[in-house]
Amino acid sequence: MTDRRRINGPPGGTRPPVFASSIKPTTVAAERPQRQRQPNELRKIFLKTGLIPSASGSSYLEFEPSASLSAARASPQSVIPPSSSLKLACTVHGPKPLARSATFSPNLVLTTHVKYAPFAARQRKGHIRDASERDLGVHLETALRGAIVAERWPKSGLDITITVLEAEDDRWWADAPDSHDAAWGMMNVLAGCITAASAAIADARIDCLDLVAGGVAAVVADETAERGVSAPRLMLDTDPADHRSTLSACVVAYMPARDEITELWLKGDISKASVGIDDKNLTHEALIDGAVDAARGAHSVLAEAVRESAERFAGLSSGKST
Amino acid sequence: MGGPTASLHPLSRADGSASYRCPATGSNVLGSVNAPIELPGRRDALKPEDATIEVFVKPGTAPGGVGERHIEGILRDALSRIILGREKGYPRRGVVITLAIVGGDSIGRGASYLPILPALLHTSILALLSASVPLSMSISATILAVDSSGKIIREPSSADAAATASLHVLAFTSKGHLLLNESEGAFNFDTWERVYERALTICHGTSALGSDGDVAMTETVDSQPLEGLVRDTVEDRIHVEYAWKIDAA
Amino acid sequence: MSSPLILLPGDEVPTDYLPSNGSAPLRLGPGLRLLSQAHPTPASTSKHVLTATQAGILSTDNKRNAVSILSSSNRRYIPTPNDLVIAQVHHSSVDYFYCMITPQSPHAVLGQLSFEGATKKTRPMLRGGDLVYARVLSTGLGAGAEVELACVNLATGKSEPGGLGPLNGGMVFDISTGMAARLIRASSASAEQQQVAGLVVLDELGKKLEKAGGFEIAVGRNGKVWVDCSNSEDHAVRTTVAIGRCLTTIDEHNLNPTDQRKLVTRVLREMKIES
Amino acid sequence: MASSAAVSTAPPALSLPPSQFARLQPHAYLLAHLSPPASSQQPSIRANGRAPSQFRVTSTNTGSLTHTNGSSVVRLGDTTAVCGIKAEILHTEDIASWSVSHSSSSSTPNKRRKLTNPTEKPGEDRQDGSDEVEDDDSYIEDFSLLVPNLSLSTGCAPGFIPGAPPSALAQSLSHRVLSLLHSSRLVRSEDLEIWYQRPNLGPEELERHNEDEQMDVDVEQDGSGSVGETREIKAFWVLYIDIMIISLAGNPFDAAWTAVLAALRDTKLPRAWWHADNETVICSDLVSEARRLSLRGLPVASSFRVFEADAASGWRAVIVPDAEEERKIAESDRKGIQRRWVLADPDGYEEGLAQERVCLVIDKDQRQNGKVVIVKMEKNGGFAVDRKELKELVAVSAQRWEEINKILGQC
Repeated sequence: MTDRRRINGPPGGTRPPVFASSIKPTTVAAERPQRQRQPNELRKIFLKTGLIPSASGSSYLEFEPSASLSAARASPQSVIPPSSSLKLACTVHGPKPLARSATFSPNLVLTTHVKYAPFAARQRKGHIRDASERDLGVHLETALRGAIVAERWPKSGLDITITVLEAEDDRWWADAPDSHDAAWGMMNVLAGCITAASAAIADARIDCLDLVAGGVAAVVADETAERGVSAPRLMLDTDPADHRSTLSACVVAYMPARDEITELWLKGDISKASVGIDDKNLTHEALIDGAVDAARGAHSVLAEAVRESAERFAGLSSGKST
Repeated sequence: MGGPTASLHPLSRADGSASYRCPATGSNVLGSVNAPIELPGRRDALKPEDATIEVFVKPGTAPGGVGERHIEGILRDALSRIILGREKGYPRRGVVITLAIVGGDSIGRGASYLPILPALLHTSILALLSASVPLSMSISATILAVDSSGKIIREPSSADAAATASLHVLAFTSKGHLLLNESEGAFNFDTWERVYERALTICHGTSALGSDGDVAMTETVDSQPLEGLVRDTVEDRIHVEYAWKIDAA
Repeated sequence: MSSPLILLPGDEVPTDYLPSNGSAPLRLGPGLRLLSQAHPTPASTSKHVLTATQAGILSTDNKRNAVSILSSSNRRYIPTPNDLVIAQVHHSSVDYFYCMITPQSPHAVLGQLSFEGATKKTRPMLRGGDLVYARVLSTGLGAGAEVELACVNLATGKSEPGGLGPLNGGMVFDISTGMAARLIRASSASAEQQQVAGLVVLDELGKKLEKAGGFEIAVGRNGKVWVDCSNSEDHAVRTTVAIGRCLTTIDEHNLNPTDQRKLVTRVLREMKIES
Repeated sequence: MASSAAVSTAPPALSLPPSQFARLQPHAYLLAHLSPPASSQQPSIRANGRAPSQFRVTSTNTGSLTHTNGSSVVRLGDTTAVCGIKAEILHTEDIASWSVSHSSSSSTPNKRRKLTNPTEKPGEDRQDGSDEVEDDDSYIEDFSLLVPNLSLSTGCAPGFIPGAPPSALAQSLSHRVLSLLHSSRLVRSEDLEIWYQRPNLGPEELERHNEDEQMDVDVEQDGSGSVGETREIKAFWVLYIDIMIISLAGNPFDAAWTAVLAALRDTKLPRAWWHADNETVICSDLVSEARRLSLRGLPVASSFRVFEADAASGWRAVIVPDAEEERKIAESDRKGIQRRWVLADPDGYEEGLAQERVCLVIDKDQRQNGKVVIVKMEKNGGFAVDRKELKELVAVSAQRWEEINKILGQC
């Protein structure tokens, strides 16, 4: 299993470090991070365009670190981070002529590519895209295809590449990885990818119907001091590490001006949850609405970043003409 | 310990080929050159006014890896400077150089490629000459090691190379330019200048730059300059091929 | 200038080796280029120098005032206009025969009507495997360009020089391209030129086989030589093979004229061909 | 290409906007900047506004990636490299070649080694056991303990297809980083060793001993003789060093190497010990117990390209002056027109125009008053840079070392 185009590690393979505290979780003050935000309060998003001059368009997106993470940063106790925050870079190359061998296309051909850096997650990622990364690419492509005016660029291609430098956790690290538990962190990554790609496409001056933004909402159950597991609740922009269990989550790609959803991805089962409790509002519709609300929030950041990009472009072209 | 030996045109199917072995460093390289040839499928990448030079290095035992890609880049950069790719028949076509490391120690992961670099350079230049690819000049190269006491060792064996403070590969053109230098290990500039002087003597003998006079003493140590080896190899081959003409004249 | 001068790329051609033919312009052959002084310094005497770009023997021709480098004789053939080649028909289309000049190069095209006196009705019906003696008309430009052959001088409508066209019977032998060039020079008459090429084998064979009916020979620059002795009746095949053996042996061992004569005598004796 | 014709007419009366001119006639454009007409009194300046030996503004930021043991972001002008280091554990039982001789009590494997200390006499090192331990890094090379990989498939520049296997450039850069890590011996083998003390000592003592062993690297391990019988290496740390070039605008190597350097300086390894009952290595998650790597020196890379005025040299057949004449011409250049410029830290535009490259990696020996030590010197692809020029470049690189030292010191 050696890759001749890369530098390989020891042939016998290596093992990720095992921490004493993960064997006996009681020893260190290993407490589950707690969500400090209101259920409908979103994390701040840092989004900037045009940082990569060699690309036609680019953006960099970073989620605000959770309270627990910033506390851990300020006064480090444990080498194990309590949670992580999404960081990714997106570049857009094109529109450019299609490859010689490609078949004719009357529309702009969109290619999306999402790759985690090997150091992006708690477990080292491989160099070759795995199924989940491919999956993200497909979801992202659907989300964007609905927003781009593709017939404006016949016989052309547009490459969108996203490098995830730091991904969200799927659950709290000390929780036993439950085989039935889904990769919840991926949903947040997808929301981030959609928002970042949208900014980069606008930065590349590709015609779009609207700025499409990504948002996540989830139904989560938390541990409370009094009654063990609390009743499931709907929350926006969840960090999976904050919660005891995530029952269901939804990510949407949403265009506010047209009130359209270009991509919807819903995972998990809330039928049990809604049966168990009185709250009849805990339906899939409510979940989707929550995700749309989260996307609206992201959209405001996105619009600001795109405005900045447009101003820079206008400044540039006026400078050129003088 | 004999000096390096070389032969021209050991392969009959290639346009040009050469083999080179240096007993001191234990390197043994067989190279072939095909030029000018069409490079189909790369039409977009071809330069309209120049030849495209491609170098492939095949290690003897292990499969190739990132180290080979690196050394191929070094060889291509050096050789493209002396190949006249704009001569008639060469633009838009390829000069393909394939070098097989036949003997000697295999180079491990991330290990230095310097010990075999002079042999690769010599094999390439001889194979290019044998293929009659137009060149602006010829080159010769050598490897020197400096041990911890500052002593310069010529063409160290792989065991010696591993135990030295620094390793230097220098390649000179037949007009005395420093075409390539690859040095690694810890050293200072004065040491390198001494290495440079010695390498120049090894490649060109004292006649090339004998203005100082003090280099004469090294003459006895480094018997035949390497440039002479390249020249002799080519001349021998031509003498054989044109025996009818030379005998007649 | 008795000993031949061997040059390597970058070596300057000494001025005393150049043909001194007064006013006529010097012709540069392959392997040489003229360099001009980019940065004139007072020290340098001449503004121009001739340097070699290939390794080989410096060859000068006083009569034509030409100078060139003879490099390695065993090169792959690269088609150049006006070369005579022996090509093998591979397949044909309505307008063209597709011919093989060397196994590794793409097919060359030969027009169905590029034969002496060929019309739609009288054109030769060549099939795959047939041989033609043809001239390279053009090589085209750029990658993927086709080499075009012709068996007729398009201006005159004749097969010039003589012998162009389909080769029937006989046998083809592979020789080096350098040998092919020498054979062409040697076979184009004049004893003096044979001296230049250092080949006496054809002369020798011609003398010895005259009685047996002589032989026909065609040399292609692509390293092929076609030999036919259909006049020598029952000895035809044996004689053809003998000639081929002589040529390939001389090529392989780079024999000098004396050895060539010895070889011819020996081969003919071994093959029991009367002389 | 009528670039030679454009040279003479380049500076005055442009009908094209500069950005167009830069694209159509890149060579003439850069040349016009570098050799302004003598009458204009302008200094020779590159198209990007830098002086020939000026590097781009460099900034670094470390420790911002959560899931790494050490990380850095280096911006070299518009070139951005992100480096993340993840440490994993290699058990000696997983090493096929970990033979009996290794696992025996001897802590000084009888292996080949390099000498770096130039004052050390050859042969002397064989007797001096303590020095040997400090100097032996063969484990790192033999067991592949450092695994650097550089990726350009991040959309960093057009032409690199995302998802494609590493290009020849990426492979070559990965190899250069690895070979420089090996030849500069930046990382100490002993920092990566995880020892096991057989429990004839009390567990507290074991703890303490381990601490001593790992925290104080400069302490001579004289004790290895007496307690050596019971100590053995059970595992190694393997550092996966991944460099993502996020934005490429020339000079990827300097950016990548600086990122590796900064990330290694940021790297903290948790305290690790062999848990005999579980037969595995256990790490402590306390930050207070984690330790940084003690790196050997600070090798700083500086890359250069040589831009030649005569782009037509490939076309026009001119006499290439031999080395001796070259020097004379260079002398006369001082008075007259300059023919070539050595450009420090080339951007992508300049890299496309200059074939000859030089890369110097130098360090300053703090023990010897900051004496310059060259760790790597590469020069290839041209005739312009010879002895004299290299000497000047070493001086430029020494200045660059000070800059980088300051920048890395700040983060």
